[in-house]
Amino acid sequence: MNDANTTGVEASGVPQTMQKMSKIDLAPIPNEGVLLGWLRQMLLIREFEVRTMQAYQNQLIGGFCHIYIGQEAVAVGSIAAVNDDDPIVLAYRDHGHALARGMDPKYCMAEMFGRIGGCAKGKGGSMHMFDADHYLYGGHGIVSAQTPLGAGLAFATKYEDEILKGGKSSHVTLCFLGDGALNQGCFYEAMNLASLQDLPVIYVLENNRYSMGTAIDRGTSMAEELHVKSEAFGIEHAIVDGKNVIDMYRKFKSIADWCREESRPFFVEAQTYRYKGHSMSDPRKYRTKEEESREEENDCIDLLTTFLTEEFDFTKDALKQMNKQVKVQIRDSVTWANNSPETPMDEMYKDVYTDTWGPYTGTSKPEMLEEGGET
Amino acid sequence: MNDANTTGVEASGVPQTMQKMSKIDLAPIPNEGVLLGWLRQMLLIREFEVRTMQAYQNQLIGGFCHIYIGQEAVAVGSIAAVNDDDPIVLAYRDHGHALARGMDPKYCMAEMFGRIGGCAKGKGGSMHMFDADHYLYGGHGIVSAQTPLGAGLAFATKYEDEILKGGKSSHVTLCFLGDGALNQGCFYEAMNLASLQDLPVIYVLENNRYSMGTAIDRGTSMAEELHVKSEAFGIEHAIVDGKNVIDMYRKFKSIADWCREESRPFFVEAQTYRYKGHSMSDPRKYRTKEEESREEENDCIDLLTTFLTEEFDFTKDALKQMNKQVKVQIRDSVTWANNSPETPMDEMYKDVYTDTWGPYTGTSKPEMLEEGGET
Amino acid sequence: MSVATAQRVIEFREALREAMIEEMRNDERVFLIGEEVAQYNGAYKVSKGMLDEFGSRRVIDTPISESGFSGMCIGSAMRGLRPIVEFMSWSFSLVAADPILNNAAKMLYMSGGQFGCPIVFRGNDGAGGQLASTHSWCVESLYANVPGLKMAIPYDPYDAKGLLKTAIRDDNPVFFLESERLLSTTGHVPEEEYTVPFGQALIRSEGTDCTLISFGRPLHFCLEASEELAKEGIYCEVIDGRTIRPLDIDTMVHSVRKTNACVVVDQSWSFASVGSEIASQIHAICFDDLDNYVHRVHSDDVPTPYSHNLEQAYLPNTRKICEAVRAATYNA
Amino acid sequence: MSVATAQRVIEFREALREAMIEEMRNDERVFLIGEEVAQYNGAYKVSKGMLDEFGSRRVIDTPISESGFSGMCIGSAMRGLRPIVEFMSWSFSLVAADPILNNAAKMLYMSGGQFGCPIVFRGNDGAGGQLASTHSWCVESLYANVPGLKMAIPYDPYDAKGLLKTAIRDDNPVFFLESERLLSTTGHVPEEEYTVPFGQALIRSEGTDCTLISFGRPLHFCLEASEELAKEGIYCEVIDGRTIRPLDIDTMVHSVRKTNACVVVDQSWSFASVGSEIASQIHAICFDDLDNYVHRVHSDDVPTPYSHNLEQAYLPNTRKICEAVRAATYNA
Ligand SMILES: Cc1ncc(C[n+]2csc(CCOP(=O)(O)OP(=O)(O)O)c2C)c(N)n1
Ligand SMILES: Cc1ncc(C[n+]2csc(CCOP(=O)(O)OP(=O)(O)O)c2C)c(N)n1
Ligand SMILES: [Mg+2]
Ligand SMILES: [Mg+2]
Repeated sequence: MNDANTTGVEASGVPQTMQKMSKIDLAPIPNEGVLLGWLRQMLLIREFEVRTMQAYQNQLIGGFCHIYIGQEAVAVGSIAAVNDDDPIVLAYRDHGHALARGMDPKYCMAEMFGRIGGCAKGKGGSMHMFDADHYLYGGHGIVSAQTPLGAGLAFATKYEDEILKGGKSSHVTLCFLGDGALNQGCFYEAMNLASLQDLPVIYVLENNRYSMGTAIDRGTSMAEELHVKSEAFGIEHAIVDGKNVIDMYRKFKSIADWCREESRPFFVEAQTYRYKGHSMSDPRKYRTKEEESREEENDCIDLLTTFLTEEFDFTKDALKQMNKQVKVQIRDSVTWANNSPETPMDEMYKDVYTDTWGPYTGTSKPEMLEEGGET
Repeated sequence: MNDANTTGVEASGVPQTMQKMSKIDLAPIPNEGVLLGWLRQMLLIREFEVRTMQAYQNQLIGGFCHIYIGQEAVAVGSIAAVNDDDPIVLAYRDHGHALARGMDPKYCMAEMFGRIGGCAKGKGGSMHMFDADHYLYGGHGIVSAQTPLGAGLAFATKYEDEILKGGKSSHVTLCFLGDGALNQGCFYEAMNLASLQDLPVIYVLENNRYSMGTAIDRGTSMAEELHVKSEAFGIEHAIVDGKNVIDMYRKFKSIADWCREESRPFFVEAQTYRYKGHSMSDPRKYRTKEEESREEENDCIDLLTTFLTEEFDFTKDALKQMNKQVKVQIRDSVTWANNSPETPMDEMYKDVYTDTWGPYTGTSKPEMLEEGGET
Repeated sequence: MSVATAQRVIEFREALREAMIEEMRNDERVFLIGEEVAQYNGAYKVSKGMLDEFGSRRVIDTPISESGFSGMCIGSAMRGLRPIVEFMSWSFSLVAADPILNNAAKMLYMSGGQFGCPIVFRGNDGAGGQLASTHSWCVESLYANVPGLKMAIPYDPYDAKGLLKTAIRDDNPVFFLESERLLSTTGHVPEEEYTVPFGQALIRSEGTDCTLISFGRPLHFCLEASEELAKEGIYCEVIDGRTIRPLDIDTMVHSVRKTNACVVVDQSWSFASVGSEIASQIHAICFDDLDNYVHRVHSDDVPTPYSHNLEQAYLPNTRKICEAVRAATYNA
Repeated sequence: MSVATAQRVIEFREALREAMIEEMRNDERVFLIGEEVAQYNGAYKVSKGMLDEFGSRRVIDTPISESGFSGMCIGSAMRGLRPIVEFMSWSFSLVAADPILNNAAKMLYMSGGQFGCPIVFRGNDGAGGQLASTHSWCVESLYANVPGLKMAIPYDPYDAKGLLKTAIRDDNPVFFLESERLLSTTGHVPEEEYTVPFGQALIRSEGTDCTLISFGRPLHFCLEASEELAKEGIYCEVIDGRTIRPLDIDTMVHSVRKTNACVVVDQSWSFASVGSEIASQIHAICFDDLDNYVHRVHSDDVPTPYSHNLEQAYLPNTRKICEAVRAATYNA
């Protein structure tokens, strides 16, 4: 029995002042092969999104659809900095992260086409990309709903490693959120929990400066000093250039390593910009064309291309070649998605429960899990 | 029509860095009469709570019942610092504030007795003290639910003064909350809104260091530096000694004046202690008897009595006399409450809607509003 | 009234906007607040142009903080302001369930009649086009359980305007549920001032064989089904309930006494729903009038699927309604 | 099994505790989390002593952040942990409505079957003693509308233990509703391992004249009413539904076919409730068996009042149930 004198004994031992990372050492720049891989990923995401927009215009895709173009370096650079089996959880602008995490684009496209070949068998759509094989715990449509889930994934890995396996916590979770999600209360609850419980979760704020038509300073107090949001919970903060995939990676890598090692949360603000509208039907009247072109001139793909050209013997031709491959891959994905049958009617009653009662008829696995990434 | 070039024009103009009050000037110490009034209020609250506990033991009061003993100076000192028509909204530990605001104790007691003479006609009970005549917008039972309401009351006074009357915002709202309420997300949403909209609301954190059995550092990160919670929204912060009613008042007065003048929110941490259990059935095993006696030695009523004795010719006898009066008043309140009839059955169907449909039969005013404080 | 005026046809979203504009002109205490309602003109353009007329103090953009701004507006309503709170979608109201159900709906009662809550919560309810499970909530059955609130669901532009004006003038909290699928539909809306009272159902088409009761968007399918069934010689009386709280059970009962058959079409899930409530009440009151039990058509009892064909099959549709009516009138 | 063992009588709260302890011993993935569950031994002492046995990593105190810790636990359940989340009261679950309804209940579906949510949300449901409007929620009718979740309401210690063990082993989210008023009641609970399956109603007392259906605490009044009515020669068959999702309508129908009369007693508000659902289903299935319509007893359609006499009159009680049964059997 716990008695009067044990007060505080069970407290997690969280410091009452902030637990600081001494300094963010930049991880070394990876070799050319890795960088080329990132370039390819960014090109892939961009091409994927271009074709997504086309398919949407052609009414092959329904619902809300949020395009990631402009922000590719954030997903690619941060996901490259963690291990393949570190959990990831996302908001609804989630295609880029799914591809960066390794989901075959055909499953992502088929999901948006509402086909049985989709990563969620056509039940989730654009905002809800899930991939168990790749430790991707979903896009989530309710703004900020993923932030407590992110704490929970970190809670789980820590629990698995420490309690179930009796070892040391060895994972770190990435939880992405938009600047608009900063204004939902559950994010603050999640940060408090993550801090109290020493959860290894990195909140990756993709600050593209707008939530729908709302410029960040119109919806978020202290918009130019967002570190205060995490300091309120004793959580460390860093700003990274979300246009520069190398910068993203180098800082992110040492942050991720620190979080894994210390089993502590982190708040990383990646400064970026979305080139397209919020979703497919947004006329973007809330910002100027000048602002848009200024941002597009400082493009993540161009930046990496320039770096590769300057530092290695990467040529225009090589880029062309890569672009061509990517286009083929995405075209094939679209074709594959298009050939995937519509989600059959009996799927309606599957996956409501894992077992069967009432009208439900059990569950079936998404195609991608069965096939494991083969075409 | 709003066009691309007006971006940001409608933003509230909230600074992106914190808007600071230059320095908290201490308001002058009021005269003896005022101080004696405060002492009387604190004695009244304490005696009221003692009789409340008795009545609860005697099963004259039901439900949850939260005793304010120990914290009296917070309600008395802060409420004294604002105008009588400045709105106030509370959590569920609300008897003390209701009395400090001027509610006749008989209506408060009758409410807990579940009688028609109660301030809410016996429908609300201990946790829900409302008094329209005294601009008291309720005790609220859901932890932190009152914090957005507090922003709303400030929004309303500002709107009334500026839009409806075309003048200058002239009120300030007091919104009280416990340290446990710091962990509910809606408080952060409310602070963000208050900051963005320049709302004159003071969040009065009654930091009694426990939420039920949870010591603050077990449930709240950065428990020793709570200013970070409000800094996260660009809101000014101050710490006041919640045991010392004079200190409470002097700081509070200049803070309230600043908020009223600048139409800005504020976050005041009043450091205090609740002497009794969380509610009537709490064995208080989570803290030591030593801690309790240490805190009780530094009592708000003693402090003021000492001050009055030292600075003025306040005598033991005068105190005795005052205590006697207070006891009589509270005893009379209890008698009055006891004589008030049980809430009649037809009240069940009143106040569900302001109008009548279905089984409802309209509304009737609480007795106290009709009588205006007369016995 | 000139013929031209009498014939004025406008969109559903314009009707909503007119209601708000007129009430805001009439009463300075009324204001509109929500995500993207001002500069962006509303996610669904319902509030288009309102910022220009009323300025940013009365047409107010908020951060994505439904719980915070709902609570804030409830606080302001306690002092007598009359907020219109737009939820971009009622699907996003779940994060605000506590303030809207615990505060708005119960403030008057808890305060012993001292503080009411004259507030309108409005926005898109129900499935849009393939918005999938988190974004397709039909909240009527979820929230109608709670006393202290009123609930209205308009079907055409005329009612959209008339009911919304009534809602804004009401001294109680009103949950006003609009289908995004109806926003672009058009209908006759007179230029003259009018309101539509709460608690009065409307017979949208008369019939003798089966009473068909619904609210909001599924009425479209009910009317379609009614035409199809007429070809088979089954004549439906289609009743638009218009408000769920208060519910005009009298009009429904009156019709069932005539038709001796009843089908309720409710877009929300079936279990513990508005549909089950109406069925239960009709059974109770018309126990001796019914030739068959009250049949119900709902969305299927599964989370809303994304894929187009599943979503269409999931929702109440003309086929399902026809089948239900045939079954309900089978013994007759 | 010795007689002593067979006769072991324990409190309802102990039965709940035993279920948790046994399952936590069996499966290290199971943990208990909530406000005051660890050091304080639970606001209602359900988890008394569990911190000592399992330590602070598996019996976890949380801040007052229902939305945050519910969401956190749902995230952990997606990876296969099996959280038991205690809501000090279901009244406080409204602030967590979004995670529990949008995430827990729909995760499996939205992810196309990839991520389930083996989680139990449990705690006190319904009026305690004079807790007034914000603290007296009966959430069954509010939440039972939503597919993807299961819901259980135990009435006695035996079921409390057996159903909770089933809930913890279930791979789906279970909403487990306990009445604070029942926690100190006692009953026979064998020491041997057992579980009570979901979806199987229990006939608590046999009868021939009227089927009386309820869940949880109001069953007490049903049994009381049943005894009183027996003196008048009206014999009730009292059915304890035990789980609401899944609902064992078969057992109910079977009984109604015998008694030809039915009363549903549901502590939640009447409109769009579990009571209206059951009434509607019974009417549909037993249309030709019923001698009278299905009568319903609920809490009154008003926010929960504080005052003792109003609260007692507000809740379903023996008097109201007797009246309903007399009315339902009047024509027979
Ligand atoms: C709780 C909730 N409220 C509102 C919405 C509608 N909505 C979807 S996205 C969005 C803007 C979010 O912006 P941000 O977080 O910055 O992400 P970004 O779109 O820039 O990636 C809004 C308001 C929602 N999905 N959930
Ligand atoms: C949302 C919610 N969760 C839980 C509770 C139960 N509860 C009532 S008071 C309380 C502790 C609050 O502590 P604090 O805010 O410090 O106020 P104090 O009691 O110290 O005045 C808790 C957990 C509640 N009323 N509402
Ligand atoms: Mg953004
Ligand atoms: Mg406290």
